[in-house]
Amino acid sequence: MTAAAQDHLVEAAFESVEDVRSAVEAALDSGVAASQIEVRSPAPLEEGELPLAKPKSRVLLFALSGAVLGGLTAFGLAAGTALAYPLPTGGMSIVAGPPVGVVTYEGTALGLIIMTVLRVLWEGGLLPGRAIRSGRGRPSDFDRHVAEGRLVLRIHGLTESGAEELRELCRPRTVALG
Amino acid sequence: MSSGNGKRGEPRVTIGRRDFFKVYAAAGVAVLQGCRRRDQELIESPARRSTALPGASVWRRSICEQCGAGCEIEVRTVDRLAKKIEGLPSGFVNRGGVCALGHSALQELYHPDRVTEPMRRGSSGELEPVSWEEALETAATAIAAAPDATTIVAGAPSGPLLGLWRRFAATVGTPPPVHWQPADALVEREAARLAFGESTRPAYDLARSDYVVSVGAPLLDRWRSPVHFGAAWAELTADRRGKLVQVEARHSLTAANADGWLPVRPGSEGFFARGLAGLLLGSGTVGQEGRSAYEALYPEAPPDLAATVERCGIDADRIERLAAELASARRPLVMVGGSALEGENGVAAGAAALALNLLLGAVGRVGGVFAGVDFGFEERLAGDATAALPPAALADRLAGDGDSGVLVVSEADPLHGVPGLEAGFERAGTVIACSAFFDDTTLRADVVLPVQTDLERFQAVEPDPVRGVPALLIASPTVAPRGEARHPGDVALALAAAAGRALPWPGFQEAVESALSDAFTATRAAGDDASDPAALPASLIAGALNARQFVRRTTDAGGLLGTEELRRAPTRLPRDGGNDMPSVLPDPAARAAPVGPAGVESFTLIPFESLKLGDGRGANRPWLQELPDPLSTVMWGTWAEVATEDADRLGIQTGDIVRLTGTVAEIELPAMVLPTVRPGSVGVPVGGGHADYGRYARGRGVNVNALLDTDRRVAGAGAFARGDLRVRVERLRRPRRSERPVIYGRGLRQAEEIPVGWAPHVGGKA
Amino acid sequence: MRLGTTLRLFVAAVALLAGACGPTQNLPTPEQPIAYDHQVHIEAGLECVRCHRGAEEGVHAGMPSVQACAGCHRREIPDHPEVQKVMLANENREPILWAKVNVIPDSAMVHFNHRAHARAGVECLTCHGDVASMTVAEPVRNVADMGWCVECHRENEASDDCLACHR
Amino acid sequence: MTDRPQASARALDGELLGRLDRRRPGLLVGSLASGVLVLVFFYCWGYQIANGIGVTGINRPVFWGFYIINFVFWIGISHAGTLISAILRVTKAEWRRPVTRSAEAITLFALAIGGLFPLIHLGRVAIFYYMIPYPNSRMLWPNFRSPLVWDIAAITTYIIGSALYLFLPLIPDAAVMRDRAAAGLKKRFYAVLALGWRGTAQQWHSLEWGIRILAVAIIPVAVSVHTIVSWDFAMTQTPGWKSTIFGPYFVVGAIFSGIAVLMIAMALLRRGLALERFLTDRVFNNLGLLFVTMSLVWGYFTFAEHLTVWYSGDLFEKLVHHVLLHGDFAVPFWTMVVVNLVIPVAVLSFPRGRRPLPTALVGCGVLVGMWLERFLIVVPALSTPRLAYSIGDYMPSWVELGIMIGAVGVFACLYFTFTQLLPIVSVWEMREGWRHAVSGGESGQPSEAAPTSAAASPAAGGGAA
Amino acid sequence: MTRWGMAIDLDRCTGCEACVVACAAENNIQTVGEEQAREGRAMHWLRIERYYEGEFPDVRTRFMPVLCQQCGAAPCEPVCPVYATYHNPEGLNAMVYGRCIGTRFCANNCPYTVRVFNWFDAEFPAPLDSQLNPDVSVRPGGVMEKCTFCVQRIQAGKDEAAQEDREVADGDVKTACQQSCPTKAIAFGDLDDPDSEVSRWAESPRAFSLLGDLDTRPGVVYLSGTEWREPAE
Repeated sequence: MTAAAQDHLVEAAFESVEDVRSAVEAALDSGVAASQIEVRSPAPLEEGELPLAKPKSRVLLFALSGAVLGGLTAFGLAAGTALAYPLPTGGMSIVAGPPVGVVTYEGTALGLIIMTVLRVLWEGGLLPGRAIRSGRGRPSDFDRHVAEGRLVLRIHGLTESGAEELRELCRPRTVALG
Repeated sequence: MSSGNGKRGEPRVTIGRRDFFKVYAAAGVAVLQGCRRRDQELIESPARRSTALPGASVWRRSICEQCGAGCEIEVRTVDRLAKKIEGLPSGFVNRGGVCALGHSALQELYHPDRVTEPMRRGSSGELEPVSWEEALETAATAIAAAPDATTIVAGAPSGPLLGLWRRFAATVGTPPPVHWQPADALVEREAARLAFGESTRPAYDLARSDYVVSVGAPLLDRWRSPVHFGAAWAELTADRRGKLVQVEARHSLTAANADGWLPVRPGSEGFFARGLAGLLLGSGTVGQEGRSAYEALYPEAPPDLAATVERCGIDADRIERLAAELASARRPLVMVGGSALEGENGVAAGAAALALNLLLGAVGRVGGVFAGVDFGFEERLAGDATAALPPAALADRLAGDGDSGVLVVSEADPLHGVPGLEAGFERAGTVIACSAFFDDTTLRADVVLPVQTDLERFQAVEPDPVRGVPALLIASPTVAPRGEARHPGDVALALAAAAGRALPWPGFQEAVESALSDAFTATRAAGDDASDPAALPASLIAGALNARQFVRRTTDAGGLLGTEELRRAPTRLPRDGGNDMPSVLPDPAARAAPVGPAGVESFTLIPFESLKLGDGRGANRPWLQELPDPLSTVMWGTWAEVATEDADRLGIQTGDIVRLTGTVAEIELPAMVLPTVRPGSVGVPVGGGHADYGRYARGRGVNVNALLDTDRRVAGAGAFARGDLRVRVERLRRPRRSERPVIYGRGLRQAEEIPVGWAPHVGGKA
Repeated sequence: MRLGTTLRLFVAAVALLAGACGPTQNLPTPEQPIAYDHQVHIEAGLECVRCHRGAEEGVHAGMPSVQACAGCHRREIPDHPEVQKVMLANENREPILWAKVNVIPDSAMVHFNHRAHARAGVECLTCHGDVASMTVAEPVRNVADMGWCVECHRENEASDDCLACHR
Repeated sequence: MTDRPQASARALDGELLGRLDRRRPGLLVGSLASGVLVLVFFYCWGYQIANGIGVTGINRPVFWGFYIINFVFWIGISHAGTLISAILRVTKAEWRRPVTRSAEAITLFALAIGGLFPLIHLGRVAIFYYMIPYPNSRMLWPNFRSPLVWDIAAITTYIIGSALYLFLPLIPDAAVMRDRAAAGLKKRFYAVLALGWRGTAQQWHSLEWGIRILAVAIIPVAVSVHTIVSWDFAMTQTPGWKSTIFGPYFVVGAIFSGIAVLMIAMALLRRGLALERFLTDRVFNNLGLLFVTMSLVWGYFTFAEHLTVWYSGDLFEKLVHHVLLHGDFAVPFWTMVVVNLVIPVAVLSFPRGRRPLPTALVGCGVLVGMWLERFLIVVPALSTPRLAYSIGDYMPSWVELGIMIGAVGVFACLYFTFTQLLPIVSVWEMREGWRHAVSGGESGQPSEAAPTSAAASPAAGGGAA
Repeated sequence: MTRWGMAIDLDRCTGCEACVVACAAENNIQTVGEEQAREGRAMHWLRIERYYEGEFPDVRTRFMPVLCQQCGAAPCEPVCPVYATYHNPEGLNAMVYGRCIGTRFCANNCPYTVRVFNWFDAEFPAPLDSQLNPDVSVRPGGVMEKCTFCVQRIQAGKDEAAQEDREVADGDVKTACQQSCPTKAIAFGDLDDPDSEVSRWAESPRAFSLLGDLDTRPGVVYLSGTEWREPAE
């Protein structure tokens, strides 16, 4: 039962970032942890617009490793395979430098692009199976507000009373509450 | 995991690298192609045993009968099918070479539209297949009913087969056969008779000459033997030793290769020869013997230089240079042939040109001109039958025989060669064609008797005496005949038998063997007496015990080959009874230049035989149709060669459809504007415009022979005159897409502008 | 689903596909017009090259002529119903069309030369299997598998130039 | 923090969503009409596969014809998008916001069609996979020395990159569509595309990183693609082709034709979807400036290319040059110069010329001109071989024309369908722009991304620019 | 090592085109028909180019047989994406039909324009197909082809020599064009063998390479006593 008591959720939609900010500040003041707060926005928010920690991203790292991986694969294809199974070419070079360079170049770019996208999807919980595990990305009726251009504040893991208290805090500026 | 690798004895525990890839690959291919059913392929157990291994090449000797040159060939056969023709390196005439037409005999043999069964025109008017017996019966009945009104047209070159047809005519009681042969061959013989006293096509020792003037002789084109003359020309000009100068109105392939080309006005070749003689006589370098021999034949003074320039349309200095070079040459030689002989005045022109050899002392000399000798197997088979008639006799026969006439046409297509004869054929009662194809004549036939082509038949050929050395070439069939086709000689014999006048031999081969046997007997009997015309040179029968052995040995050896010692100068027989040699030859310079109709600009038509289609025989072979003409580069059609100058004036561009209007007909064909054409002339190749002749020839191009007037003859030769024909040229229109000439080499540029890089050979090492 | 499981399933699927259409298996044994028994003939003392005359000397091994078959069978079991078919074909001078067992399709544009392989000491059974112990000749491996050809050529230092076979 | 921009942004937001929601029967008709052309395309291709590549008009020596011309043309068109949108993103040009989606879609579709042409061109398309490096039982690999294999590498990279570059920014908009759609098939479709996008801070953060990296990465890829396409020609020894200038020349030409098609597409969108308030005159003005710049750069390259050939006096090169400037190809050549250089400079140099209709019309001309440019690269060089005996000519067959026109239909069909299904103007990027305008407070910015009502009237917008 | 090469004496060539037909007969080259030929799709592996020199009446015609030059540094080879054309150890520009996917890149890159393409499947209406050379594949539509130096004859020559346990001698292998040439204007053999006929011809002061400036190092050597491109006056 106690676990269930800790499971209440407050959702509120706001028209402007300022409204969200004041709601978030109020929630933090009331002792809600930053990790309990989730803001869904129709467009990216600037850094520091909300008093919440900046999310971390390793997309760049993965992009670069993807580039290395892709480059090596392409090099292997262009040079390695031909060397592994040489065809008779009557003394003509079977692997020439510039072509290998071209293919490696494209492979590098391809690896980089694919790894970037995969990492973006991974971090955003957008890969199949990821969303459920991350817990944050559940669908909500309030998503409609995001679609219409409003911001949605979601505070998780509240007791019933805590939730009611937060609803009161949000109510003045909110467009919808739940 | 792979199996079947036990031979290396490795334990196959892991998946090998290649196997792994293979699994991958198989999956990929499977996805892309789906699981394909393996189409079942068949392999044959042949019905009969063969000595050759399956799939092995067997080379069989044969003789090319595409023209009369008599090239010896080797035919590559695999599993009893002919695959390739190559020149026999030891070939009597060709020394390993073959020409384009010769190669294409394979496509004649395996032509999809060949006639392979006898046919007879049924009640519906269509040709229907019948048995040989029925076909022969029908044909023989018609012949037997009116032997006098029967005309035989034999297309075979001179030799045993023609002799057999003559014998046939004599036995069955018809008039002698009309020998359907090129006009210039006939005229050449007559000219040789006048100039040299022997009615054979002269032999020219081109290779050992050092200066050759060819008056119209298209020796490198389709003429007597392009292979022999090509090789001889190469020898003549090797290391710039000798020179060839071509005196011809058209820029033929020979003119293109000649060191000098004198584009004389068409029809003025004889005049030119006389004019040249005048310069030579005046030069003082001519020997007395030659001078008197020549002046005996031409007592009139030759035309002077100005007249020659005027009549022939050649600059004076070029003629003078030619005369000077000819006079200073060690072994000069003058040849004549082709378009020079095809005008009404051809015989006189030919004789005038040949007579130059007398003047230059070239007759019977190394590098000169020799008699065209043979072993006389035509006569041996003909027995005492009358000589064959010239082609023009056919027109007279057709005019005379009326409705009841019977025509037997063997391996000839007179209706293609002279379409003007069509009305005569229409009137004829029965037309019997011995042919392998539905050519223009066979289309009109009431009875069609399918004949074998070169490679299917027993061959006995007396080659064109280009070398001046006699020969009889014999070869056995190379492949089994297609369908029910028979040897034309066998057909003649069967026809005679069916008409109740059987000849003494069951087949052509036996006829030839019997002639050989008789020749052996006659030679034995003659002993050392070389004058007996029935005897062969004694050396040829040396070592043979009896006639039977001689025949066997000869057929096994591939015939009788003469040697260089048998080469001789023509012998001018004394003028007495039986020899109608005129003492003075007709002077071509005495005749006025032909004029066209007044008021309209007219061109001289120059019909010529291209290397590919010849007289039209090659038109049914896709290889030849798709062979670009070496000069105009046109494929698959007929074209009219128009001079740049004339084209500019008439507003003609290459490809434009032009109309050529002659006295009896008109033709429409695309023009090729070429910088090599003599203004005022228009050249058109013969050989196109077949009504049928198989899918590759049907309706392809136009037949320039349609313009021939059958009343125009070469005086004194019995040939239809093809040269000196005046036509009107009109531009009709830009061609429709389907009318455009098929031009292979579209770049018509000057060699100097051509970016053919000249660079030292870099050794070609990789 | 665990990654390992996925991989295993994938490999299994690939193997299945490869098995269905792969180069080494499932080669159909074609139906022949006459139930010729290789084993019986070999046991009777015939050599391969007696009938397939070109196998060692020629480009193609080839098939014996109907005349040749009939020549022997005039004495040997002429009344056997299958032999009767041969005798009939011989009388009618007709060829017999067999189904090819080891096929390199025309589309491969390969010109296989038996005698070159015989010269190099390649055994018949390397490609054809032990036909002597077969009743009906059946393919033992896909002779049109180029990788197999190339592997053997390389191992035996034969030419691995494409033009050695393709032309 | 004034209320006005805030309220104005809300209003614009609503208006944009309204525009996207509205049913456009015209689009449906367009899809269907172009669908007919799609059928033409596949019929012609099928006919060619069934009968052989000989149904085309190509011959010896003109072995390459319309298919390769169209290949280069469409690959050029594809530079509309990814490259332009990437450059604008990297340079943070605010006016890019309404343009990028459309540009990226054009890229993907043009690329898909362009990539098909080499396959259509093949003599034996059934075994096209011999060009792909995969382990096989033949133990053979493709020849990596061939520029065609580089093409495959480059185009594969570019098409995957472009697809992802279109897709990544589309995810939030797919979520918008999903959340606004009523439950049903439509919602499920958008849900699949949105992948569970909720707009959380982490998602936005990762997405921004991703887009930033892709934008940077796609630029060298796009440059390399058209460079490599140019190397299909420049790496040969054919006179008229072997030119060091071809790489940059092709890239410039590609961007040029890309902008042309973008201008046309945007003008059509603006009218068709009544997006005047979003695709403002300012956008057209800016693109128009870029357009005329590219025209001049293209003209410079063309001049440089032909001047060097003329001056070199190389015999073979001069033959090709001659047929181009004075010979059989003079008419298309000078037409190309007029529509690619003279007209764009004459029209786009003036502010009045940089309005939607004139820019679109100029764009149409440039498309023709750039197609002609590819034609003039491929055909004259081939029809003028070194050994002049083999001089040839070329006339396309109905199959080639059918496939060429059909390809336009395939493109239109894809584009119309895309426009019908998904926001052709990036909603979240517009919102981001408005937010910037609100928070930035600069006078210039709001009027650009969020025009006042006056800006909706073309005359006023043009005057302001 | 063998380096197959050919020498053509232009001074002996009359342009009679016997070689062209010999080549078609040997190599199963399809005839494409009038319509296709009009489109410029005739398939000759060997052609006799004709050029003019001068103006009438001093006009001269010159012939040059042009076939695949079997270049030592062939422009056609590197551009093929699938190795359908490659350099063979014996110096041939090999063409593997089965591998060809028909990009026609090689043909574009051939400075001699000697490659021809099968625009459609070949048609040999029976019984014309009886003539087909069993040693040469009939190429399907969509495939490039060109002169092979009669590689089937080269292989047969090697097979024959090996069967007789000897080396291939000069003259063992004759190409079809060489064989039929009436004037014997063509020599064929091993350029690496200094005593071979072709090597001796190639040493001639008259020898040159076609478009030699390109440094394609052709295996075909031309001999001519007259220069082709005369210096501008």
